[in-house]
Amino acid sequence: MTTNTASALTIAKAINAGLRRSLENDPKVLVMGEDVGKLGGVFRVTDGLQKDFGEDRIFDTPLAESGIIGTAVGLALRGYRPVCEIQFDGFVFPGYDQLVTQVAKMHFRSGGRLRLPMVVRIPYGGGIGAVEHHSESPEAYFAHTPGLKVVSCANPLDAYWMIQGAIESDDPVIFFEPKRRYYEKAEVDLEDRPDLALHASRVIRTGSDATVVAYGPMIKTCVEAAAAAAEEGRSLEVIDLRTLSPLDLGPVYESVRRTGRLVVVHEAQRTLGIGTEVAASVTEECFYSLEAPVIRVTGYDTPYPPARIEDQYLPDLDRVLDGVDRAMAY
Amino acid sequence: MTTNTASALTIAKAINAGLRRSLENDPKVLVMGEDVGKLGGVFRVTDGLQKDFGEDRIFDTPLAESGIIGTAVGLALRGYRPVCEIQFDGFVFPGYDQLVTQVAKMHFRSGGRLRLPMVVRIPYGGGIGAVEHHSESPEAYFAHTPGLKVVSCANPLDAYWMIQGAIESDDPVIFFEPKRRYYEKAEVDLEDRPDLALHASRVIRTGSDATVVAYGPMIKTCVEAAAAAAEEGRSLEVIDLRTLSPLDLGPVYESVRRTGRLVVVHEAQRTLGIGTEVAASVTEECFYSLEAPVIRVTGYDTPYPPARIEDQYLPDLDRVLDGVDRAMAY
Amino acid sequence: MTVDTAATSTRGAADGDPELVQLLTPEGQRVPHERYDALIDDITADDIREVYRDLVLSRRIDSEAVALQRQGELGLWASMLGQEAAQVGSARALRTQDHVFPTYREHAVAWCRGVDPAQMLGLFRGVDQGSWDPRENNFHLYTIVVGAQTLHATGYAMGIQRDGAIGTGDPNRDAAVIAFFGDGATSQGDVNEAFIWAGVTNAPVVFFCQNNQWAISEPLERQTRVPLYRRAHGFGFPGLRVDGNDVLACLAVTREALQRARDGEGPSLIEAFTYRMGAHTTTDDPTRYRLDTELEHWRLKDPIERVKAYMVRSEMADQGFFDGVEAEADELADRLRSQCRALPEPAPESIFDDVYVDTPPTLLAQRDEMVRYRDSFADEEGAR
Amino acid sequence: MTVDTAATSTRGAADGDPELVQLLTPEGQRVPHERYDALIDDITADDIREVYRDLVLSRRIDSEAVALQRQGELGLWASMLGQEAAQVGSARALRTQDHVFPTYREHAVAWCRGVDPAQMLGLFRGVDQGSWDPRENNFHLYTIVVGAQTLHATGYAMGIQRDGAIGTGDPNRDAAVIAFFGDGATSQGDVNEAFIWAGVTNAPVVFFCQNNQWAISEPLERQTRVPLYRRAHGFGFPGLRVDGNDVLACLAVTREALQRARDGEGPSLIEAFTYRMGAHTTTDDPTRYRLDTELEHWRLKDPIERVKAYMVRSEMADQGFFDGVEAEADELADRLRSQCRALPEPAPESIFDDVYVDTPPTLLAQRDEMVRYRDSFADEEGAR
Ligand SMILES: Cc1ncc(C[n+]2csc(CCOP(=O)(O)OP(=O)(O)O)c2C)c(N)n1
Ligand SMILES: Cc1ncc(C[n+]2csc(CCOP(=O)(O)OP(=O)(O)O)c2C)c(N)n1
Ligand SMILES: [Mg+2]
Ligand SMILES: [Mg+2]
Repeated sequence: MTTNTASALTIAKAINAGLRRSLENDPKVLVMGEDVGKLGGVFRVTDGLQKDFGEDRIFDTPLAESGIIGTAVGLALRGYRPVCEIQFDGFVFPGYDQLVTQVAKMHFRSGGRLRLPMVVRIPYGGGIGAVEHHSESPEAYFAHTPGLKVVSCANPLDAYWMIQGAIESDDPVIFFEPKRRYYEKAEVDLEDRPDLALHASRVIRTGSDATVVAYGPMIKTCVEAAAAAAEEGRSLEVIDLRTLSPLDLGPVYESVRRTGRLVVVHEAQRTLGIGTEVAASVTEECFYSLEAPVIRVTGYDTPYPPARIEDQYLPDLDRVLDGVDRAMAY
Repeated sequence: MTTNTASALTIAKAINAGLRRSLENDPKVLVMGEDVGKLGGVFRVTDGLQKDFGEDRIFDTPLAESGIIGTAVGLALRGYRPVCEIQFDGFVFPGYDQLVTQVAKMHFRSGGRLRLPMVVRIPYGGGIGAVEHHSESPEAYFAHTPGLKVVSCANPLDAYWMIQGAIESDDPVIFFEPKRRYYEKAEVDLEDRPDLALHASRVIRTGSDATVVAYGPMIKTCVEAAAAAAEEGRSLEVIDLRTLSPLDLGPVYESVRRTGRLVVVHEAQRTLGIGTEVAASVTEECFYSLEAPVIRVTGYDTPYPPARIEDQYLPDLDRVLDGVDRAMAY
Repeated sequence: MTVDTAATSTRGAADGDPELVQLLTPEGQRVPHERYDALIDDITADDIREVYRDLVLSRRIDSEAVALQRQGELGLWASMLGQEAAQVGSARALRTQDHVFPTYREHAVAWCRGVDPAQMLGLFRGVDQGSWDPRENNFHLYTIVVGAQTLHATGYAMGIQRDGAIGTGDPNRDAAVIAFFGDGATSQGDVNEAFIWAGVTNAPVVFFCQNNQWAISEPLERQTRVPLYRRAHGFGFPGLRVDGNDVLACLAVTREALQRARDGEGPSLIEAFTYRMGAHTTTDDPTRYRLDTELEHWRLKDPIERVKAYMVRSEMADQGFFDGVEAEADELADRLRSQCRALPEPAPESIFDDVYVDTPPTLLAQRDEMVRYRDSFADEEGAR
Repeated sequence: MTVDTAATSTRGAADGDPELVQLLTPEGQRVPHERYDALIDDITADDIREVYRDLVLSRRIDSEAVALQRQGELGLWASMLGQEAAQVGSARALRTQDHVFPTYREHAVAWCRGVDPAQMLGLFRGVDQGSWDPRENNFHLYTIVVGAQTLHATGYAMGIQRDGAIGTGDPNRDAAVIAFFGDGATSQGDVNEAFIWAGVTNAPVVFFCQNNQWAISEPLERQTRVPLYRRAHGFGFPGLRVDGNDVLACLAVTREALQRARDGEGPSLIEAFTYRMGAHTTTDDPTRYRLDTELEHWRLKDPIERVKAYMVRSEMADQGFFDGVEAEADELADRLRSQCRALPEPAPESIFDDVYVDTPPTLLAQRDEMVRYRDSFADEEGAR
């Protein structure tokens, strides 16, 4: 562990550093999207990249998401590794057809002959007081789509290494970035790559009374909830899924077999959210271990609400603890 | 029950008759899509309508699904009740943005001031030996979207009445038609409207050993499986969901409380398919009644395969019974 | 096969450019126009004063909203500074029965349509997602997904056709639709599909593109290499470029296009050549991507100053008039500030209210869950 | 504002129409063309014979496939009957390093690129979803979602730019992309976005639209009210209409367009005016929507007959040659029939093989589940 290669980075800066590293390592890596050039993206995640890597590799596209994804497919077929930025979660849908009918299926369609090593970065989630379409959590739409891989980072270290892992992947990866955590800081060692696969979940806090599973922006919330619970003498195990497709539920099964109770937390609407799959799969695998049904603490089955009431929509520390209470009540 | 108003209709003809009835009853109803005019649609579901209702009400659109949905939104805002046909399941995705960001949210966005009484008909599912994109089951993508209502008919009677109910709905409805069952026939009374809401599930066969839940094309399969099981002395209750969003799980809960076992069947891929929500919700509601985890008998988490092996992908009678066996084995 | 790229570059439109319809120069000189003079020959000095008032008051709404955002009263604001003439000119060409589909930036159009300025703030304050009734002023809700509204506009126009509300010659019946969108939006599939639909159906819709030169940080060259108005020709309908900072020219060309639509002659595209003087929105920092010199250049073309100069020059108004409008603007701003703060906060349970016309039991159950959960805190508090 | 609708109607292209590039009349008369003669002045009688052979053999593949579908050997077939000249002409303009993005109907292009005809059948037989390696012949897989491939083509062309493989003057290095699509496809957002991208980036891509007058049952008028080739001008690149049943004209205009692309001069649109002589696919019944007279009219413009007439007229070939090609076609058909029946059936477990490059444990578990389930039947059978 070399502390001289560590620096305190926000998630946004960590992704920037990860992109930079990938761009340096592989001349085939490209960054494309709306406003990713001079502006550095509306969240500045691509800040400075165009200056350093030129307009051929970091380029502003016309304002059309289907075009972004569709031309990235062509670039990938030509041997490039495009990293597309979708400006906000709610704006991925014009590109959805290309993602579902082309990106997800090209490898399969070709009998394995073609590969699409491309990444689609999507800042997602709420809690930033934004207007409509800027606070959504569309990850389940992608996790339901065979052929796509879907991940979400929750801290600067993962942000830095996972973006590199996604770019290295020969499968297309949808990379969800927890936008309301963009500016949270932590020490990141820029050299010492953790020995953890891109598609692996991780226990980030051990506990014995109940298991809490989350990802992305809800990790911080759940960790704080676990700390609060600890003060009240309740021991929660917290697992960061990290990968939403394929799911890596091994650590969750293992945990639930010990705790017997599971709460799964996300911002997205409940029906058919990621938590639903976690609930169904865990119940299949750990049927005899479960003392309670899997409790889903999620957004409601409504469109994302106006900013002034988003706090009522989004799970927070109290709602997580309430979920735990409900699980313990069985 | 007036038998003189009954006639033997296929599902395709029943939808045609239902559309015709709606067109007669309400001059605001329109039918639009690719090839719905002279050709009557590739499945002939709109056969003869243009001849009888004219080119203003039944019209062929340019070949673009976003345009179909987007202009239907405008027509609905002007007071029309457009019924859009999407030619095949796999071709709804270019229109997905309009459906998710506009159709689903317009009522909410407007604080209830605007309504979008529109229907999007989608022939779906496999088993017809077709090429790529013509055999998919994308219903979960819509059921995960608050603001849309989603239904699927499974027999001519429902086809006839449900399409009329969907058109009468002031909420937008995605209407899934089980294309491989289009040509299955049954008696339909064209006048005697059944006393069953559009968004209600229905027990279609009572039983006591286990509950089987399905919808659309899998209903026939499950009914046959139940008959086969009965011969071996096993009593299966079969429930046709009919409505996929909102789900109407009351009858399922009631059933599972009696049988203690549930198998949910669909063609769509397993992860985050409708069965996943059924499994999670039923486990929440009926935790103490369940003798076994909910078993999902579904397509696999792969793109829809080439036609020659689709039978291996699609649940059939034997796989349903195997699912029941697995549930009983707990 | 000859290359038909821009004779005029995308940026080239200068005053006096034959491709650019202009009736009022930046200096406030009314210049004659063979075709378009006739379209505004009914405009009186009173009308000009009204237009001036619209320009000034809508600008004040806009600048006040920017200030309210700075003060934390709004989460965001998309300023229309610099685009007042394009908006007021086109809006003043509308008849009551015409229908408008805006983006998120058409505050001056909203103003001209009679939308209460306070209602424009709701979305940006985060208390709602659009608070006016689109049927009241025939002004649709703001649409944020770039380009989506152009298809709605086209469909609405197809409805007007089916209602027989075009080509009757009755000025109170024949109706048209106007769809607003930006230069960036022209790259979206939806906008091009709207062009296709409109062309094929001959729908009574006017596509009004405010080319403000920027889509956030992207200059026009990232969206097209030829002037945008030419796009229309390939779809089979007329397109033209107008000086978007010239309110009279915008009025004239939009009147013509709307009347064509109402007469059953089909769609048109208007490219209003203008400039976004402010940031994209209040969260944007344009110094990262554009030069002050460009701003300076456009400041000289200010859409309000030229009307004022024209009015003074032709003695349509005296200082008293201008002071009066200024005072009215101050009052409006005052009122807006207090109205903004008084906008009702949404009730948490309202999340569930308008998801569906018929709220299903599943959603009612979630509402109950929320209420019960919140009540549990009240209980705790009560217990203390 | 003047209405710029079709001077030529969408259907109007007749022989001799100045808008239509034609080098060979339906009667097989070679007509001079100021611009395009030069583009095929290297074409020898040998080349013409090769082209004729391509036309006949690819038509035979097509008709044989229709027959195979009738016999139940294929689930579906999309016949290209009538479009051979557009496809062979454009394909023969390609260089090895150029890349092709087809729809589902470019069988003659596939043939010219060296794709084994049996491989064209896999998709339609339902044994795979595309069985050739696109990198081998620089011929991408068939794309079924209408229009999607035009963006892939444009992106690929952007890759060529980045590789520095344009404008070097090296005929073995400079490369271009050709994207095929139909008249109906021009309505899709994706196709228009491809035009935008290509225009803005000046990508080396040729958009080759086979306007076969129909999109299933919809005549061209449902997609546009002006000739399609004009669409290009609004996006800032050249577009032209060529007689799509004239293989020489198609060769000439595609050569020009590809060379422009390879030289770094950017995209072009070619509208090949042709006709779908058969049904949309084998499941379609065109008698429901179109008249026989139209078919008769187009039969007189057959793309093969005119080449034959030209060859006879100019003594490029004798009966022996034609008989030889016919015999070759018979052999090809024979071979295709048996190859079709011999196409390997996919293994059920292959469903799981190429979902991902790295098959995840979740999917391996599902494969195991399938295998165990199938084995349980084998056990039962074995037990009997
Ligand atoms: C589909 C979609 N993609 C991205 C965005 C984010 N976005 C909001 S405004 C904007 C630029 C719009 O530019 P333009 O159309 O020129 O309109 P302007 O803002 O200049 O008025 C972008 C990229 C969006 N709202 N919708
Ligand atoms: C996105 C999409 N929508 C619908 C279809 C169904 N479909 C297949 S071919 C076709 C017509 C295509 O017409 P055109 O582009 O003219 O090509 P052609 O078939 O005439 O060669 C349609 C509607 C599809 N394949 N993809
Ligand atoms: Mg702009
Ligand atoms: Mg066609």
